[in-house]
Amino acid sequence: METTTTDTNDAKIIEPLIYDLGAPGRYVSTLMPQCDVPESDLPTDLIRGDLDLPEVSELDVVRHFVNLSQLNYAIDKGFYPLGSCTMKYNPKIDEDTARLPGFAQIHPLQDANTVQGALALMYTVQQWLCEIAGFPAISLQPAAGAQGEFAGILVIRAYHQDRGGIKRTKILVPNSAHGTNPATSTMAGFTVVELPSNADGDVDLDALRREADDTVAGMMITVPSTLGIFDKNIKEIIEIIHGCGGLMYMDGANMNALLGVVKPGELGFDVMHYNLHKTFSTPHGGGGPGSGPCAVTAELADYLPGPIVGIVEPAKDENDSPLYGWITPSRSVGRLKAFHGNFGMHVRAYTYIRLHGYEGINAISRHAVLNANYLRVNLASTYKIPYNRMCGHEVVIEGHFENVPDIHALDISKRLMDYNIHPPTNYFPLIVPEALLIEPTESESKETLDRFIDVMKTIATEAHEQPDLLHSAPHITPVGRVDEVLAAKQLVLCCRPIA
Amino acid sequence: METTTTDTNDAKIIEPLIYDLGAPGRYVSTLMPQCDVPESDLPTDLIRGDLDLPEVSELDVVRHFVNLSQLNYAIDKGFYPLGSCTMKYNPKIDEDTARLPGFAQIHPLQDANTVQGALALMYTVQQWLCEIAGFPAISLQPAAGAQGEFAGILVIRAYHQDRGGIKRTKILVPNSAHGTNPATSTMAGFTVVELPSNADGDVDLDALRREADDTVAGMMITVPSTLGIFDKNIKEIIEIIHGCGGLMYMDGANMNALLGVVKPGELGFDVMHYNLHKTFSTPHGGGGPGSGPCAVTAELADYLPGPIVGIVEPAKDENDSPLYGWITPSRSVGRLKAFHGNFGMHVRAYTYIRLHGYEGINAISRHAVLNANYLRVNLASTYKIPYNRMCGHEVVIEGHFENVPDIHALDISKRLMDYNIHPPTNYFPLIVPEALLIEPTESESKETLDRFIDVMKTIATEAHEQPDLLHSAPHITPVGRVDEVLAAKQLVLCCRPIA
Amino acid sequence: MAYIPHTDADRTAMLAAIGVESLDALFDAVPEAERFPRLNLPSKSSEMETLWELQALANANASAHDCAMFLGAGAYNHYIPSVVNHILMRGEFYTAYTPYQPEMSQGTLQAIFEWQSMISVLTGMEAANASHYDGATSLAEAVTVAIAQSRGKRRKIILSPNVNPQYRAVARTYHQGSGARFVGDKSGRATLEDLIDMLDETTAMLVVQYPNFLGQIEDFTGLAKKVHDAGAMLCVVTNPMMLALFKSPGELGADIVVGEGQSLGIPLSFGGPYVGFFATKQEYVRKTAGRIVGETQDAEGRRAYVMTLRPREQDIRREKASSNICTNQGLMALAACVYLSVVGKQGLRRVAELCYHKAHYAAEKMAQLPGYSVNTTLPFFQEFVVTCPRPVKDINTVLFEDHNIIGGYDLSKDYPDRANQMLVALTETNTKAEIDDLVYGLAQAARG
Amino acid sequence: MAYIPHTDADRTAMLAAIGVESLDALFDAVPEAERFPRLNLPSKSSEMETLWELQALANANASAHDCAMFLGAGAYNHYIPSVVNHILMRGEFYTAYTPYQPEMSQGTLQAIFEWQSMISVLTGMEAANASHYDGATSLAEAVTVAIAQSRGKRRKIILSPNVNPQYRAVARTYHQGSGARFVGDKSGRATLEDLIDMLDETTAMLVVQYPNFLGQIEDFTGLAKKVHDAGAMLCVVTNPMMLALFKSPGELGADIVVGEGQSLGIPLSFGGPYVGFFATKQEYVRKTAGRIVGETQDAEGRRAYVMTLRPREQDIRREKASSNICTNQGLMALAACVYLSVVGKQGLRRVAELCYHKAHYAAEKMAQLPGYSVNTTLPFFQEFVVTCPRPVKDINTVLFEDHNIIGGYDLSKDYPDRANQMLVALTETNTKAEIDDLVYGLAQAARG
Ligand SMILES: Cc1ncc(COP(=O)(O)O)c(C=O)c1O
Ligand SMILES: Cc1ncc(COP(=O)(O)O)c(C=O)c1O
Repeated sequence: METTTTDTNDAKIIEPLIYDLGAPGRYVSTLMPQCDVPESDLPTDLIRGDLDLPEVSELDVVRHFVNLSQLNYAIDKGFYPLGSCTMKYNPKIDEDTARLPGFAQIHPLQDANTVQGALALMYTVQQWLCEIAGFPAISLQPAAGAQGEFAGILVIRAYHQDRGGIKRTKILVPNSAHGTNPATSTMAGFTVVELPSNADGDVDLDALRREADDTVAGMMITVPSTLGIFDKNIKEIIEIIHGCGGLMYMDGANMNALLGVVKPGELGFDVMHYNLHKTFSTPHGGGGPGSGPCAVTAELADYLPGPIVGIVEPAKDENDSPLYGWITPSRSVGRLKAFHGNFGMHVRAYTYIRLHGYEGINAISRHAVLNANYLRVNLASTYKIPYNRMCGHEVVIEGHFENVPDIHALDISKRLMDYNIHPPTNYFPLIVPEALLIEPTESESKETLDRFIDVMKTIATEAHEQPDLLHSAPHITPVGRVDEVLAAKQLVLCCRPIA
Repeated sequence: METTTTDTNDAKIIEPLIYDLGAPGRYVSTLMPQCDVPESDLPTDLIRGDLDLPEVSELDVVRHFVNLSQLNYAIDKGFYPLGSCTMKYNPKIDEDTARLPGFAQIHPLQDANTVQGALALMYTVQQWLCEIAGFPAISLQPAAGAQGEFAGILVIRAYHQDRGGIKRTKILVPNSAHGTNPATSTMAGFTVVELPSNADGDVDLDALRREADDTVAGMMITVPSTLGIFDKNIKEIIEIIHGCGGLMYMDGANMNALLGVVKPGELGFDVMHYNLHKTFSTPHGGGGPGSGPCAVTAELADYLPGPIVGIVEPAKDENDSPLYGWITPSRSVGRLKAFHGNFGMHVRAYTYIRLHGYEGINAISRHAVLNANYLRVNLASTYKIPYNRMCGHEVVIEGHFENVPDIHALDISKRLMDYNIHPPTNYFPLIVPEALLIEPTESESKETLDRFIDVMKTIATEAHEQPDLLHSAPHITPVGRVDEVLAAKQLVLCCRPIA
Repeated sequence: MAYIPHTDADRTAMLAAIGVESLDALFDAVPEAERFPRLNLPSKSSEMETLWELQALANANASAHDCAMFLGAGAYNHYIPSVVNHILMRGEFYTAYTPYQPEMSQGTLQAIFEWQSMISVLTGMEAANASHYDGATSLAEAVTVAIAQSRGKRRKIILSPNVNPQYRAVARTYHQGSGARFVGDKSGRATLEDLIDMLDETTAMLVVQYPNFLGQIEDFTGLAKKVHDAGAMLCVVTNPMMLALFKSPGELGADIVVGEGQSLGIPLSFGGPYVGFFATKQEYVRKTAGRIVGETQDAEGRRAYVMTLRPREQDIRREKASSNICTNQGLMALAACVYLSVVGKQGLRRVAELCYHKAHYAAEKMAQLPGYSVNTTLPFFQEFVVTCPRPVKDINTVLFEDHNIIGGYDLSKDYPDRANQMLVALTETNTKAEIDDLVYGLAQAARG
Repeated sequence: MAYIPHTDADRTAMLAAIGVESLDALFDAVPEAERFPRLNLPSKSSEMETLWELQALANANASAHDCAMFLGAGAYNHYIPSVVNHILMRGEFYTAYTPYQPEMSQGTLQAIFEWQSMISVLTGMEAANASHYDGATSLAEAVTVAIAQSRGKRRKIILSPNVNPQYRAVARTYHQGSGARFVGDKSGRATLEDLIDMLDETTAMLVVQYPNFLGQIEDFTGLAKKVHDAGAMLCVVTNPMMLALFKSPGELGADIVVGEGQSLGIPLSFGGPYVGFFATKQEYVRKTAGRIVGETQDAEGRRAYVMTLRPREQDIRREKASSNICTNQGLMALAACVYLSVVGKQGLRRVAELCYHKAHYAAEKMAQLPGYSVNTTLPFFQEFVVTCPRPVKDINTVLFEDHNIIGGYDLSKDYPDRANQMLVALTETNTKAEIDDLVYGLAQAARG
């Protein structure tokens, strides 16, 4: 139901700010327990004056956030083919298991013997993720993909430092890479060398060979690439980097194309991160929380961020359980966040993998790739597909038309909203003009894909026949196109005066 | 977000039927556990052929029902002043307590000693509801208000039968009464005699006296009445009925005006039902479940429907708890439903009363009545208020204007939707022309009421200046005015062919 | 206070607008002597402390969460897929009311329409209503329809003794003032033939249960014809879970099919809220009680849903209405609708098969126990009767105290001549290990 | 299979459209030798059985659900109002992603804007960002800003030893390649005066914690001026719950305020997901990392929200970005926003007061225990240090095993010279009875 009213006073405001609701002096008394101990004096000179927080009823709060929620689009509402983000179905049972009191109400600093269930769960998740990627060691600590990358690059750095590799200052990154790859490398103190892609979208091997010298610490590459394709020369690339003494980092954000298809560790990668909030369906939460476990070869295991979960006392026999505990790898790059990672996401990943089993895990990528290729072959007649070959779990198309030069990918994206479909990723990868990166995921049905194809074709027709429909889109969303320039110019980041 | 698309194919369908989603052969494998026992042969001649149920994915289901939900208006979305229904805030904590595994996963036929917690809760709810209404006995069995009425009227019937009152065949019901009152009386085998109201909206005492003879089994009356007013002569009415040997039934659907204000039992009523889904905020659920406990005087206690919860072994001392068990009143009218009532609603009512305590319970009706009178005085200049005197928790106005005869209450109601407000109850009570029965409840704030007043005034202006705006309303809802006549004519009640 | 949002300033301004001095002054019309009584209730409690108190009460119960559950007899411990509750928790559904205003209620209306359709499919009937309070009151409403159908000329209702005893009791409660006469179930031992023999020109309806209260699938072949030949209606009380696997009552010729929908995604919850379903032939629809949703269009030709045949209902027909039902069990119908959607065609059949297999495994094991015997003369679905060497009450005490098992239903409570007979129920939630534990526990309990 | 909706017919049609024979044929580009490895994982499990398995794992933990909890040290067991979780369970929030498309994300965007506003208010700073992973990484990001603010000329970071040891560790991890130099916390005993003495022209920032890791409220009067006089920035790590009651870091002159938002309605959840907040003066905003939401308008002049200052971020700035953060902790920021809304101005202050009173009651009782001493030289909020007669580990074992209490944090883990020192945390969830039990348990444990 549309929430806009025809009330002229409210017309410019879709939903008031929570601060503009309520009334001075209002409070929810049920949230104020009595004090059952004698009250102590407060140190008056240290006490603050005003506390400018909302003064609302519980009903005000519920209505406000329910109404806000309805301004959102979400996987639970419809198709969300946001490339590189793996917007698959988030099983509801995951939300239940993560909220079990025995998980939600345990403190991260409890003695290990009081949290054996949680440790067993994390240990198992470590094992499963190692198995799936073909690595012997992993740390669940990183809070998101970018932090997983950072962990991995720090591991590479520490490895070289231990071997006196102070002059290994370069990380090679293909120009199709996600922005986190170069940013991570810089954060870790490396110099980024961007590698061009060839006409097929694969890494330009000549360029790679030119850069592959003893200043190379490693290379970060995404498989399948952010163009959605499997680099045909992946083994050669790995060999070249290993040949010059560098280590190979795989950005595992696209693991949804590889489950049961290939184990990166077996391909020769040294380090890799997962995005549990993508591949293993822990929900994206409107922008997190995520989880970015970092897996490495045996040689690198001692550098992992810690602590990680290990067995401190093996099981005595079949009916016994081992004793789990915290282990900090001997040459750890250090801790990346307080405590042990986003445990709630580990519970969800455990649930998800357990539900699927090897049968289901083996089916995921096969169907994700099936869906992407189905879109590819069906869109190829209408849209330019820069790398029109068998793709992975996503496909990149160009969102423009030769004969209507003022239609851009952004216009197509905004017009998709009018059909109640979330736009693909826009303008990424950077090397494709007017890129629209489309990732359907395995949880979408053929009917949904068929409708998307129809809509994309309709929009192409509209682009030619009624281009203004696209320029003025979206029309049915709670707000129309928003002014990003104004936002940056006025820079209103807070709705309250700060004394 | 509006879900209508500009997709012409879909334009006539807001959301497909679940049967029109999915594909033949689709199923959710996670919902099919393995069989861990040897399988037995099925008796093939008894086995059915086709089972025409949806074949959808879990994602199909989630999107379907999330999208359906967004077609609804609800208390959680905005103001819902549906008279006689007490659409107050439903505390979220109630939903949590009712779902505690120790409540949600107990079987109604378990031995009493295995469910002492549940019995203690029901016993306490019985006690509290008795205390609030001033009655010594109650049965929690009735599933809704109407069933509570039926229980009460059966009790009255049984009472008279035990006293040889076979000629007491009449139940008196004021013409302002809710439809359930006369329907209940008929169901129990009584003849309904409708009593007129006087110019003040109170029961016409002369008419009452005329009917009050030894054929009267009892009288059903709502306090405050469905006109939202306290009958000034309530004690006299009770006396008249008692005087002719009849019993007084109070329809307690409007108890939200009486909590801590007056105990019906102390006024002289003999029987009363509660609507827990109104007064005690167990949610209305899109049309139930409800709960309609029936309370009676000591004289009538033995007739209550059962079983009810009693103490079968008192506590030995302060630190001991009593042993609770089921007790069927000795001359019970019988059981009204399987098991013991809508226990989930009892848990919510317990939670609600516990949170409020006597302080909060005392405040509820005072503020509900404050809100209704605030609306009354502010609407009186714009709308005709047939009984413009101090009202209870609701106020009835007339939804028409002398000088624009073709504007009806229904038009005003539909136009309210355009302002994102749920209409009041329409055309009830029947004795008020173009009735709009407005019940704000205590959980609405002054800001919300002020906006409602403004909107109602704006609509009155619109009715005069742009009456078509009202006739064509609503404009912003998922569907426009629906054709009720067509529905009854074509009578499509099922979307599948039944063999 | 709690959920009352008024500030002091709000109250002052509002009282001034009304023209009274205090909140209490709003109640001058209430008799003074009884006005403002003292309420002997506990003092208010914070949400945190209230939750603790409720948790303590919940923990004082033994539940299917921590015991093996073999109790059925009208309520069954099935697994509820997570998605059901997630949908039910949407405020747009549970904080709405009866869809009186269709433009603002299409979500509720369409869901009810879908539920009606699924119930029609399961029962094999042309139409179903939005819901009744539970299976028992659905039966009571069926009796009303049957009498009305004969224009009140037929008032005899033949009840099989194998219909759920509580349902029979409720039908009697409902009809103590209606002139209905219930026969057939007095001795508790009438056979189907006995019941058929009772058919006469005063009979409005004959009621059987499928599977019957003892879990058995009686042979109803030819029954409908005999009932119809006598000018009466056939009502079948049924368990919708069984209908995933077994022939529908529609195929058996039923005129009205009623039952309890709790098996379909609704928690045990100590007996409620559940949902009664009511399905019938299209020709009887106008005689039935309760909300019914029909398909229609809006002003612009868009498909829409609306409550239809409203003039049957109490709010319009008042003392001439055949039933007083108003609020029903809407949210529980939604739960069942979501359950049936997500479990779906194949899943529901699978769940039913599991119930069948587990019950047959359990029956076989118990039949081998010394001192116990199992009655398998008739086919059964998920429940069966086992005759024990001692009173069921005593057996159940041993099962609970020593084995953490909630045993079956003690049939002697309803059928005095069924001493020592336990009605055991199995669902897909009972693991083989649990069943083996039960068998072991029964063996132990036999000794006394 | 599980959540893959493809029927056989779908698969066949789709493969045909693509022009391949089988699913496996889609992967010809993958090196053959490594293609299609065996996965040594368990077989699939139904939702029901999976839930049981997870319940068993959860039940194998001792939690605040069934024990009295006195552990804090950076994560606190506060009561979470029911409404917080109900809002979080809305699929529209948790199954959306980063609001790249503002027209379809106004819900998320406005909620983040509101959260930013509340954090600004609590900290007394002009601007806050959408979130960081946790309090520790927020500090690490603050270090980056401080160095950038000096254009890399200042790289010395003075860390108070009383800053959470894990936060200090994380800052070091983050900056092992950035050239930052951390000083001040080596001995573990540096006073505020010692830290001030370390200020020099290479100092980018001085970091203190408020309340400090030991629960104390150090006197920061005049500190900001000294730091600023040295040309450095002052960063205050803080606990937002304390800020409901005590002066804001903004009032104390802080340039950057960071901390952990877990206290604000986020479950303990074994350490995550939590939410780091980052607040600063408007002048530094363009130097900060992470998403920031700003107010703007749509084409028709309607108020709208959008992620702003995007060119700072990694997806646009790539190797020149100051941070690689992409996904943050959005949903947890929403949780905190709902929490702060519903608890509100008066409620948050009340919760903070309760923490204060309970902590002071507990401290007073423990101070009276023979063998125990409590350090109350400085004011404290909800945590304090108690010196025990025996190692904390041993005391905690007794508390857990004999009294069902999860005791305080063993400070010797981080501060070798703090043997036998326990950091005890109190919240509004600790009843007087629990505190009295703890005191009794400590008395028992003293004996050894
Ligand atoms: C290819 C790629 N790498 C890395 C990331 C970073 O992951 P996160 O957002 O979890 O930090 C993303 C996600 O946006 C990605 O798509
Ligand atoms: C005055 C009155 N009496 C009785 C009822 C019937 O209650 P229920 O709908 O719970 O059966 C209602 C509710 O609609 C009512 O408003």
